[in-house]
Amino acid sequence: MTTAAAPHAAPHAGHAPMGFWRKYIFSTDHKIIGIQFLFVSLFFLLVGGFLAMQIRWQLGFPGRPMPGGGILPETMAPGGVILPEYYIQLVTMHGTFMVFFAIMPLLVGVFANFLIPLKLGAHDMAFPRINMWSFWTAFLAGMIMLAGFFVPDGAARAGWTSYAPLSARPDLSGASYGQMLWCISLVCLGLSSILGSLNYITTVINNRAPGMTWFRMPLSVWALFITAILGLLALPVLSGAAIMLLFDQTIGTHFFDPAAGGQALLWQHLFWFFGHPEVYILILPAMGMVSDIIANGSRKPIFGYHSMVFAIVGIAFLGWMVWGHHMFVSGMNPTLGSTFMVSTLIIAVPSAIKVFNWMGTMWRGNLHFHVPMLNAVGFVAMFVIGGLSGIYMAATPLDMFIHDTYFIVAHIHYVLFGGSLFALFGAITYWYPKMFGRVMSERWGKIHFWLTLLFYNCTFFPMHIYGMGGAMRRIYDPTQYDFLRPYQPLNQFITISAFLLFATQLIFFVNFWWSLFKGKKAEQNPWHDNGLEWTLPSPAPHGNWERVPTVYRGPYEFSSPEVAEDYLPQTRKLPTDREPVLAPVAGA
Amino acid sequence: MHWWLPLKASTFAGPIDGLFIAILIITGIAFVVVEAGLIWFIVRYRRRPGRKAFYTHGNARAEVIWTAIPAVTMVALGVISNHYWVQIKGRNSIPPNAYPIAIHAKQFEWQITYPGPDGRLGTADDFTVRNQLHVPVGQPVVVHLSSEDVIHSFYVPQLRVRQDVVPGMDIKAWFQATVPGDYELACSQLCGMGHYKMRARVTVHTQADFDAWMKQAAQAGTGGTGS
Amino acid sequence: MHTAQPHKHPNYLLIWLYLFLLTVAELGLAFELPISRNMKLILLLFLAVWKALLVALFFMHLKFERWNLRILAIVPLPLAAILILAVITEHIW
Amino acid sequence: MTHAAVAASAMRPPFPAERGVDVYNKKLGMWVFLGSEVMFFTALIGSYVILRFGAPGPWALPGKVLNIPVTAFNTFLLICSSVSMVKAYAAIANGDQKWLKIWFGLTILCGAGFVAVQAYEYTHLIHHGFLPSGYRDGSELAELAAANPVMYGQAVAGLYGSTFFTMTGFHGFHVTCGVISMLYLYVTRVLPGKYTKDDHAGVEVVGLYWHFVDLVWIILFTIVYLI
Repeated sequence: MTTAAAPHAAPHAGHAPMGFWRKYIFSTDHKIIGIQFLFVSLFFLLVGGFLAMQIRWQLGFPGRPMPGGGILPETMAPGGVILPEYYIQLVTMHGTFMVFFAIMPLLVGVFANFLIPLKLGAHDMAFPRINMWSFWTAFLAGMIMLAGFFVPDGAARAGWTSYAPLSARPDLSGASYGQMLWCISLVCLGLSSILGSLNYITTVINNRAPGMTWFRMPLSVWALFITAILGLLALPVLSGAAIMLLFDQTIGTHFFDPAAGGQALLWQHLFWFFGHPEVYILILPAMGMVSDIIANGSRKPIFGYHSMVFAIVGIAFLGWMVWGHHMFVSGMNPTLGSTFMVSTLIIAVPSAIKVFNWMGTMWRGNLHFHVPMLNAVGFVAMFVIGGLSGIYMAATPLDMFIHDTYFIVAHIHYVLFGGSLFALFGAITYWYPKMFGRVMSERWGKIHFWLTLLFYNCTFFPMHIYGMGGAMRRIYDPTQYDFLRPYQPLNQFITISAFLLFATQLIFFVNFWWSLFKGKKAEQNPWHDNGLEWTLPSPAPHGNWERVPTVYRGPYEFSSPEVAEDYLPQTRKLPTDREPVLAPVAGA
Repeated sequence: MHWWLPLKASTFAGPIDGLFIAILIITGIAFVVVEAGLIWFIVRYRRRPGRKAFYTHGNARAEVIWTAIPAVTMVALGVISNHYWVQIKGRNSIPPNAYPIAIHAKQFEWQITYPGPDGRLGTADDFTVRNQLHVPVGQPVVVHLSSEDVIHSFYVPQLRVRQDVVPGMDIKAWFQATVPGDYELACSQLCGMGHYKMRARVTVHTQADFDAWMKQAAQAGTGGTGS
Repeated sequence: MHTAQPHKHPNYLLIWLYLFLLTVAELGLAFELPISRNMKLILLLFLAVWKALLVALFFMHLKFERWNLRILAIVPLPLAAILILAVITEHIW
Repeated sequence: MTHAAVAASAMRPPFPAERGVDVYNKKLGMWVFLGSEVMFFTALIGSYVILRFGAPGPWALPGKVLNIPVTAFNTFLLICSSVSMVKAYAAIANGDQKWLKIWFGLTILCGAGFVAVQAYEYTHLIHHGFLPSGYRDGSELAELAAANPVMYGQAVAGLYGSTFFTMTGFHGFHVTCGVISMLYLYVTRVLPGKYTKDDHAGVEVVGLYWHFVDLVWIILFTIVYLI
């Protein structure tokens, strides 16, 4: 039997045809919700990028009118010249949008929704309606955040970390409504993430297809599952902290007000107790999806599957004990600093395991450089730089020098742009056929990748040097300082690279939209992959499978000597395979 | 511009720059190994028709090796770093003979209070200067940091010293300058829209110059800065 | 569609009585007593944890669930402990 | 079976892949949700513990500001509602419709009673001058506190108000949500007799939430009112 015991696709398994609104807007289908997240978070990615361009203009050419900046109101940029108060809003909102409304929903909202049921052989999420609410709450949160630019005094001005008491006192920050909207928006986002996470966790635990045991799950699902646990437990802390901050701003509580006995450092502890798990929320799913793509592109089983899983779990677990490394110079107890330094350094170990195992996967492979694979290898190459530069900050004495400098800015962008975004470009291209039934342009994908790699490094690598020179973050006009003035040519170089980088991203957006309507029609399994989702037609139908597939092996059986082709789908039954033993069901 | 760390002007520069270079070497090796390996694999194992990849699920020995090496390196790095950390910020790190200066940060200026000729803070001959930090060379200085409103951060790159100034907390930081000269004190924690211009001039004097300045400034009462 | 694990229901009214008596004991402790403040604190926390455990084990049936659901239920507790203990060390160094 | 029920049963694989936690989706989902609730209350209660531990002055003595007898009665109500909830669950597990209606109804009544008493408590406190920002100037409490600053914790009144209203307020909000959802279930499912011996997931799941809210109150009552 050479063809798989292919489960039949269900065009409308048990579902009556639905109207446009129920099908595409208030949909409970996990794939549509994933796609909704995709469109919305790509929009916010563009917004965040747009804000970054304005920041870069000001840093490269301080005090010069921004081209096209004349359309901004007088309170932000009179005559196109950015004002200091607008600059802080830009910095704050760029970070907030990118972290909370672009990268996080792109990784978790899009791919946890889209991949978990498809890769596990479930018809849908455990709670489809809660899933829908999760999207709409996130959408609402994004709109509230965006509204910040349109209220009197403008958007929040205390940085994306909103350190109290600056954020708690409108009289000191100058932002009244903007800062409140920031808090309200993040409470909404927290709610959305919790609703999403409980869905993902329940689905992974309860709704796997027969034979899909824990250690047959693809690494992407493992990573998304662990990420969901992090999100579930971390976001409520942020919500709680944001509520306290909101109360400080509105009803006169004194949580973070030292004058009345409150503690300024309490906000930092709460924020980073959430914030560090958040950092792993922003990278673990990328690591998982990159693992899938690299195994596919190398046509080889993933190297050390089990240690990859344990590395994910280890990173997530250690992630709760390192938050203090954001606070080494904050006046925190220095003994606590030592503890946090050790746990932070230890977390480099599981990250190293992952990098070496990806290389092990490529070793003696048969490497296909399709666009997702290029981006995945780009991810590994760039994540290494970001990971290694993290060691500089982990060493406490050195952190005293480079904390809050551009070295940190370089580090976070190497991890979040070089890491997460490269993985996302790969992942979007990879699963695009299953989402929309068409393939993104290969040629433009490659052009986008190489140009991005070039301009990205031109933009962010010099920031290490700038930071080593002692340049502080969030400085409106670096020429105020004598020791920074000689760096102005470097700043202009970074700015021009950043503009080119932004322009390059437009290639991706155009490719995305063009392929949506004009792209080549996709086959069922364009990448010759083993996962369950590739047993469905492209695009995958509502309800996924008519009959749930049976799984016989792990997801990475590429180039298996048992078959002639270089891939072996999880659902294909070989004569040696036994039917999975099924456990009795609880409450079917 | 320069492509390297700023001038080493305090006793902290030795250990901190040393750590920097040590980590640069460690991460440099890791970086070269990984990137060269990636490029080598990309070229060597690129797709060829009719070839099948080597079928393996892993190698326990290789994985133990590349788990153990980073683990040992990181623990060693942690031990070394902690040694210097305790000297720089540890509970008992401030030298007992350190010269005290009180710095009060507010949006957007540094109010720097000198102990006056008697060398003790909190006495009648103290005087306060805006945005002018004068310290003697070769003498440990302890700054008592306090904030009026929000969190600021005391940062002098050439002295390799940084400490957040947190309202409601009384934080001390110390340093010992080694090279006389003019430097800049920057606020490195976002403190509002004037954050970018919250700077002060740092002058490291020789002991004789410092004494002369102190005498003259104490007489003027406001430091005679003209600022 | 629902099949609960068949288990004998404990005597819920007895647990209610326990909770009631423990609350009365707590109230008694809140008044002036010839014991130190720290002793009082420890006793009150002990009673509170006892009551919370009664609710979790019997009313929420944790006592009758499989071990893996129990693990799921206690995962957040060490994290909560880490946060509070670490931040409290700020004030005792 | 309705069309929706057919669709719903088709949504679930016939068998889980392996023995998981052995609970059905809704119950597992509620437990997972409660995990996030633990972390939410950790943020609030943790902040209270930390702020009180590091407070610059003594906290108000128990019973000076807050009315303990009223809250004790409230605690009693909530414990009663918890036992009636679990009795309702035990009743329907035996297929007993009549006692389900009685116990479930009692739970809602006790829950609503709790909210009512808390509303009374809040208005009373605010009337006497206890606000989230501390003791209102010129109020009865402010005068008492001025006379007895230690007993009334005058120095930290702001923290007292902040933490008290935030913690109990969010607990009250959870109780209110619970009462509303129970009322909804009561009208749409309990009264029409839709729960059966074999299908009463809703009662169990809302019960878990309700007991959790009770559990949080047990902790809050002790640490806010009695310590």
